[in-house]
Amino acid sequence: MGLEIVDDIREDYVYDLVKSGKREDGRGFREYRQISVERDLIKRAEGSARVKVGDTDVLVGVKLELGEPFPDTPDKGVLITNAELVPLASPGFESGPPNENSIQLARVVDRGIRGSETTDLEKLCIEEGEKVWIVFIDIHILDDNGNLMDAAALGAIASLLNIRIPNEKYGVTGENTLPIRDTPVAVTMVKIEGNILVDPNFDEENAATSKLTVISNADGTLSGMQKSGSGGLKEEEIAEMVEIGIEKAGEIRESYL
Amino acid sequence: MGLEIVDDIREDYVYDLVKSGKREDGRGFREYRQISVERDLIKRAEGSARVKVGDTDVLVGVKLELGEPFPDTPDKGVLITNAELVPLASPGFESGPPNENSIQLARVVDRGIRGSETTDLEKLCIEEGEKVWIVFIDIHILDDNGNLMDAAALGAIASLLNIRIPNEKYGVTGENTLPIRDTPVAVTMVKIEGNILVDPNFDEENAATSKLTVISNADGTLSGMQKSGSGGLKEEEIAEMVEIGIEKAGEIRESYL
Amino acid sequence: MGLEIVDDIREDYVYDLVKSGKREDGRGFREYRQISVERDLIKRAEGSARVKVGDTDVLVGVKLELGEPFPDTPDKGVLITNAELVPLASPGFESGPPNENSIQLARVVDRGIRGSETTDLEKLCIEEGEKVWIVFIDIHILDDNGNLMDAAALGAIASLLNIRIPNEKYGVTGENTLPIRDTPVAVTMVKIEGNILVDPNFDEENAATSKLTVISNADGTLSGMQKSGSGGLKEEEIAEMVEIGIEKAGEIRESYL
Amino acid sequence: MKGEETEVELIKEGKRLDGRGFEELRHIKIDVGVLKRADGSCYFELGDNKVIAAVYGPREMHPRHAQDAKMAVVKFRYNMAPFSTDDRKRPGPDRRSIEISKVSREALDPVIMREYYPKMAIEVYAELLQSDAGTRTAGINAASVALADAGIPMRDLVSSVAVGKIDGEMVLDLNAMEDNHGEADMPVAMIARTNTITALQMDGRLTKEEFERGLKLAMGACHQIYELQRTALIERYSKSENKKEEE
Amino acid sequence: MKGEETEVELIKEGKRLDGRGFEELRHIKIDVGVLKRADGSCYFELGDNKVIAAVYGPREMHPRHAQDAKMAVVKFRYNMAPFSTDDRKRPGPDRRSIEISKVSREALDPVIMREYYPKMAIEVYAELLQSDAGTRTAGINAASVALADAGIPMRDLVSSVAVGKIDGEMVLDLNAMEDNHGEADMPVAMIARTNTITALQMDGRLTKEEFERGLKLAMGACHQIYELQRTALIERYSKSENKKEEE
Amino acid sequence: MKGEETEVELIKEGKRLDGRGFEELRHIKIDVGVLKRADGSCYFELGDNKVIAAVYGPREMHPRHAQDAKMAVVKFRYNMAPFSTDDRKRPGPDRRSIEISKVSREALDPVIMREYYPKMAIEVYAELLQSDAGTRTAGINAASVALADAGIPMRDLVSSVAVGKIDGEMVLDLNAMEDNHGEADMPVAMIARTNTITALQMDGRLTKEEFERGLKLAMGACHQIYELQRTALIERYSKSENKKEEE
Repeated sequence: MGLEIVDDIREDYVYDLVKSGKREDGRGFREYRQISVERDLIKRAEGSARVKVGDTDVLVGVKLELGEPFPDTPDKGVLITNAELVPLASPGFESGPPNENSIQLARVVDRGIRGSETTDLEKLCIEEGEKVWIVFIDIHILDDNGNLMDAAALGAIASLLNIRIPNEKYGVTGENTLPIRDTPVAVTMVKIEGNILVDPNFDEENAATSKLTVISNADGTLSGMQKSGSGGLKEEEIAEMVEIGIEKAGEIRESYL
Repeated sequence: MGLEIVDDIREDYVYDLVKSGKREDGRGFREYRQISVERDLIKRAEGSARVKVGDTDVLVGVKLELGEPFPDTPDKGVLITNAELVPLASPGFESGPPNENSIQLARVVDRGIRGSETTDLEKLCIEEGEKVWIVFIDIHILDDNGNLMDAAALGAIASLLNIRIPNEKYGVTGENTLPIRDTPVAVTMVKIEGNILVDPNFDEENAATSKLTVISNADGTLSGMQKSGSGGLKEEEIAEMVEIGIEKAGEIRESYL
Repeated sequence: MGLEIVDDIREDYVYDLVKSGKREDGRGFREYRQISVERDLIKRAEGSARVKVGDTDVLVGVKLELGEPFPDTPDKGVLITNAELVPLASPGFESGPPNENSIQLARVVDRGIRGSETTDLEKLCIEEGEKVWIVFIDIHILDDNGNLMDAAALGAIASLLNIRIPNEKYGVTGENTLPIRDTPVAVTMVKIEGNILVDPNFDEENAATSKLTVISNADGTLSGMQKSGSGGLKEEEIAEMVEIGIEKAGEIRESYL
Repeated sequence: MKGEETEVELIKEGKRLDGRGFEELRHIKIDVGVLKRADGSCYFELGDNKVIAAVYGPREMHPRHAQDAKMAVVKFRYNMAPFSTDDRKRPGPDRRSIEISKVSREALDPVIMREYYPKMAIEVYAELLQSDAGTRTAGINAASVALADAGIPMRDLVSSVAVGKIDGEMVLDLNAMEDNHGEADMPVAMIARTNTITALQMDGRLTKEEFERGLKLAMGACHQIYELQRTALIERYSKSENKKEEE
Repeated sequence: MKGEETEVELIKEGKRLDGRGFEELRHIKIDVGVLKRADGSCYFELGDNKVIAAVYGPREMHPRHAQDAKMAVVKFRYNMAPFSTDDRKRPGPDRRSIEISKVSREALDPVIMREYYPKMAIEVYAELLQSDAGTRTAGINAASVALADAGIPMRDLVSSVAVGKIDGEMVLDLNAMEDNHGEADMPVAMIARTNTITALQMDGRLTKEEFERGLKLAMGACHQIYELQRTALIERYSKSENKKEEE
Repeated sequence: MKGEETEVELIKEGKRLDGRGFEELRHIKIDVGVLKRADGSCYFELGDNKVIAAVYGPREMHPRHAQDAKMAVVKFRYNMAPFSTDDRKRPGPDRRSIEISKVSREALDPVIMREYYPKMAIEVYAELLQSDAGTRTAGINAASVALADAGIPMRDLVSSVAVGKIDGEMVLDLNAMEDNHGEADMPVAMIARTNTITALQMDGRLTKEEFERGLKLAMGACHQIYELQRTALIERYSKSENKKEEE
C-alpha cells in the first residue's frame, strides 16, 4: 500500500512536469537520452552489443548453432529471439519463465527484423531440409530505466551487423559473415497529458497509459508497430508518432549503426 | 465462506427434491436431458462433434498426424485422448495444466474406446515400426452444467465415426475412412438419498457423494466403468446401475449414432 | 510460530548435550549409528541397495537403458544421478520438482562416483557415437532422520557393485557385469559448539550451522568434498574433518562393501 | 507474414481469391449469451474463424498480492483449441497466445469501468474453435460483446479488424491464404464512437502512406462491426425482455 | 489391457502361469510402523508389488484457499519410484498416477472421519518401490493401514484387490503378465464390514454376468485382505503395549 | 573434471598455457555501483569471466510462509546468460545453477547480519555474462561487493577463488581449458580477516596432502582478492563523497 502511494505521487509529478512542458531529466519531448553502443563484448557469442539509453542497459548476444529447418521452409535458416527480464534489472522483475512483457519485447524485436527482411535466411541454409543455422538472438536486460524496447531492438540489429559465422567450430564451409539487408530501428513514444514524448524513462513509462513503438527501415518504410498500455490513441496522434518515429530512427541509424 | 453457504443450500434443495421424487429440471430419475449432436463443425479437424446434453456443451475434435508407433506395438496407430476444462466453461475451472478431473475425464473416455476396440489400430499403420497415424481426440469443454463424461464420450465416438484420413495432406496413400468396430456409450449415474439418477446436472453432481459411469457396447457388453466421489456404493446398487447403464446406452446409440 | 519455538528448544537441547560431551542417542562424537545394507531388493532394477543409518532409510536403484552418448564423449556411457526427497520421508518435504537439497544430494553423490572414476564409462559404449548404456542412479529417500548424504552415497556404490547389464533385454551382446574400479565412501560431519560430530542425526543436522561431507577412496585419496550450511569452518577444523572422514570411510568400506 | 516471397497470385481481375473486393469484410455472425455458466458470452464468426468468448466477474481477485486497490484487474486468456489449426496445436499457452492475450486485454481496458470494482477481477476468455487468420480481432469482438452481456459497466464497445497488403494492394480483413503469402498484416481495435484506437500492431513492410490508408480502412470496417455488435446485443436484450413479459 | 490380442496362453491345465488357482491371491506381507518420521506407515507386499505408505497429519492445510471449513481435506499421492518399473519411470507425476491418486483418495475418503478436523489436511503418500500389476490396490491397502497407524479416526479399514479376465476366465488379482495379455482388469476397493464399494474401475471388455461374477470374487478377497490388515495392526498394537509394559 | 584423461599438456616449461605461474591469479577488474535500479551492484571480471551482481533489499519476503521470524532470508540466484557459454545455454535454472546458488548463498550467509531484518528478504542476483571456469567464485566475489554497496550490514567481505590440479601440480584459479582437462577442481570462499572458510567443494581426485596444499593456496589468494574488493569499495565511497562535497 505504501508503495502504491509513492507510485501515485511519482505519476502526479510526471504529469505536472509534462503539463509545464518539462521532463524529469530536463530533456525536450522529442529528445532521446544519451545512447551508447558497445560491440563484441562477449567472445563466446558470435555477435553481441551492449546498448545504453540513459541508464537503461541491455546486453544482446547472438549465438549460431546447427539445426534442422522448419518443415515449411526447408531452405531457410531459423531466427529465434528471446528476452529475459532477469530480476537483477528491476525490483519488479521476478525469476521464472518469461512473462507477457518479456515475450512481447522479444516478439516485437523479432517482427521488426523479419518485417524488414534484415537477414537473408536463405543464406543460412547449409543443406536443404536437413541442416541450417539457427540464429539465437538473446536479449538480456541488465538495468531497466525505461524504454527497453528501443534499446533491445538496437542491440539486436547492432549484434547482427557483425556476426561471425562459426563454420570451423561446426566443421562446415561457407561465408563467415551474414549479409544484412536492412537496419530496422525502433522508436518508442508515450502519450502523457496530450503530449507525445519519445524515449520514455521509467517513471514516464509508468505514468503513461498509451505507448507506441514504431519500427522503420533505412528507406523510411515501416517494418513493425506495436501499441501497448491500457489507454487509447487518436488517428492523428498515431500519424504524428509514425512521423516522429521514422525521423528519430534515421538519426539513430546514422549515429550508431 | 459466503459461497459455501450457498453450496449447502443448493445441496439441501437437491436432497429435498429427490426425497419427494423430483428433480430440479422436472425430469424423471431415469431420464436424460435433451441431447443434440452436431457433426463436422470444425473443418480444420479430421472429425468433430459438438454434443449438448441439456446446457452441458462439449466440442470434440479429432486430428490425425503422422508419427512413430510405440516400440511395443510397431504395427499399430496411436490414440491419444486429451481433455481441457478451459476456464470459459465453469467458474470453478482454472487455467493451467490438466488437473485430476480433466485427466480422469480423458482417461475414462480413452479406456471406453480402447476397451471396445472401437478403432482397429492396425489399420492406422502405414509403415511398420516407422510411420503410423497418431489420432488425437481433443475434448474441449464449453459449458459445464453437469455430466461432462457422457457428453465427452458421445462426442468422441461421434467424431471417430466419420473421420476423413488426411492421406493427401501428408502425401501417403491409403483408405480415407476408418472402420469403426463398435460404438461405446457412457452413461453416468449418481446416488442421492438412496435413489439412482441418470445424467446428473451440475447441482446433482455436486450434491451426490457417489457417481458411477458405465460404458457399454452395441452388444450389451461393458467396456469401461469408473466410480468417483467420496462415498460408497452397495453391490446391488452397482448391479442396478449397470443394468440402467446398458439400457440407456442402447437408447442413446439408436438415436444419436 | 509454535513450531519455531519447538525447533529452538530442540536446538538448545542438542547444544547443551554436546557441551557436556553427549549426543541425543548416546553415541560418541566419532561414532556412526547402526548401518545396514540390503542388496538386490528390487528385481525390476539392474542393481539396488537399501541403506539404513540408524532410522535414516534410503533406497537406491540403478537402471540401465540404451541411448545416445554425449557428443563430446562419443565412446563413453552416460551416468545420471537423481535424488527424490519424496514427501513420504519427512514432514518438511514437498511434492514437486527437485529442490536445491535434493539436487545437491544427487550432484555430490554423482561427483564422488565420477571423481574416483568408479565406473569405467568406456566399458558402457556399445557403438561409438551411436549407442551406449545410460546408467540411471535413482536415490529414493524413505525416511529422513539425518545424514541422507552418507546413506545415499553408500547405497549408490553398493548398487553399482553388482549390477547386471541387461544385454538380452535390449538384444545386444557384451559383458554382464560392470567392473568397478574404486569404492568412494562419503562421511559427513557437523560442527556444534566447537566439536566435530560424525553422522549427524536429524536434530544435530538442524542445530549445526556447518556441515562437511568428505568422500574418499580405497587408497585414501579424496574424490569429493562439499561444505554446506550457513556457518564457517577453520582450516584446522577442515583438516581434522578430512582426517576423520578418510578413517571412517575405511571402516565403512571394510564392513559394508 | 513469414517473410516469404509472394509466389501466389492473391488478386485476380480486381478480386481476391475468395471473391471479395479489397475493402470487403468476410461474413460475420454474432450470437449473444450462448453459454449458461458464464456471466456473459458471445459466439463470433468471421469467415472461417469461430470463437466463443466468456466473461466471469467481477469476482474476488486471486492471488491477493495481484489485486489493484484502485480498480478491477482484467484478465484475458486467448486460447486455441487443439483442433482449431491446420496442424494440431499443443494444448496450453505459447508465446504467441500470451502476447495476443496482452494486446487483447489492453484493447478492452479503456472501455471497462474498472474503477467501479477495486480489488476485483474481471476474467475474459476467448476460445478459438477454428482459425483462418484474424483470430485475435474475432476474439476482441467476441469478448467486447460478452463483457456487455455480462453486465460489466462499459463506456462503449470495442470493435476490431485487420488490414493487410497483398499483391501490393491494401485490403481489408486477410484470410489465412492472404496472411501467409501477403506482405503485411495490421490488426486494429477501436472504440467506434470516439474513433479511439485501443490496439494496433503491424507486421511486414509498409510505406507510411500505405499504413495511413490501411488504418483508415480498418477504422471504417470497425464502424461496420460495431453496428453488428450493437444489433446482436439489442436482439438479445429484446429477447430477454419478451421472455420476461411472457412469464 | 492394451487392446492386444491374447497371444499368450495364460491358463494351463486349470492353473495360472504362476501356479495359482483362479480365485487365489498372491502372497501378502504387511509391516506396520516401518517409518520413523511419518505419523503412520505401512509396508505392503502383494506378490512382486512392494509399496510403502506414509501418513502425515492432521496438520495445517496449505494453501489456505484450499481448506474446507467443514472437514479435513485428504491428499493422496501415488508415486512410482523410477526403478520400480521395467523401463525406468521418469520422476514426477504423470496422467496415470494423477488419476490413480484421485481414485485412491476417493476409496479412502468414506472411512476417514474428516469432520473431526475442519480446515486441516491429512496427507497420504504411497510410494511404489516395485510393481507387478495391482499397484493401486496395494497402495490403497497400505494407505488404509498407515492411516490407522497414524491414529486417524476411521469408521473402518478399506481393502482393495483387482479381478480380471484371462483366457476367457474371471480370475483374482492379475499379475503383470496376466494384465498385459488379459482381456479385462477391474480394481475394486471395499469397506469389508459393510460390503460398501468405495472404488471401482473397469477396463477391457466384460459381459454383465462376468462383471457381476468378478465383483463378487473381488469382494470375497477384500474380506481376506481385511483380516490380514487387522491382524497386522493388532500385532503392531500388542508389540507397542508389550514395550510399554517392559518400560 | 569430466573424468576425462589428461590428453592435453597443460604445463610447459614451468608455466601454464596462458603464461601464468602456478600460484598466479588471472587479471581481476572490479566496478562498484554499475546498475541504477538495484540497491547495490558490482561488475567483476576474472580473466574471461564477466559477471554482474545486484542486490535488492532488505524488503518484504514473499511468500509469507517462507519468512523467518528471527532473521532475514537471503535469496541467491546464479544465472548464466544464454550467450555466456560455448554452446548456447537454454534460459532458466538447471541443476548446476541451482546447486551453485545454494553454495553461494551459504558462502555469504555468515557475514550478513541477518538478525537485523527479521521476516525480510535480501535478494542477490549474479548474472554470468561470459564464462571461462571459476564462474561461481567470480559470482561470490561480485555479490559480496554488491551487498556492501547496497549498505547491507556485514561482518566482513567474502572472497572466493578456486584451486585445482593440472598435470599433477596444484595451481591457482583454473581457466576453462585447465578445468576441462585437469584432474581436480576445488572452489573455496573465505572471510579473509578471520580465515574462516564459508564455501568448499571438491571435484576430481586429490591426496590429502594435495588438498591441504590447495586449501592454503586458495586462502592466500582470497587475501589478495579481499584487498582488491576493499580498494574498489573505498574508491566508490570516496567518489560519492567527492560528489557530495562538490554539490
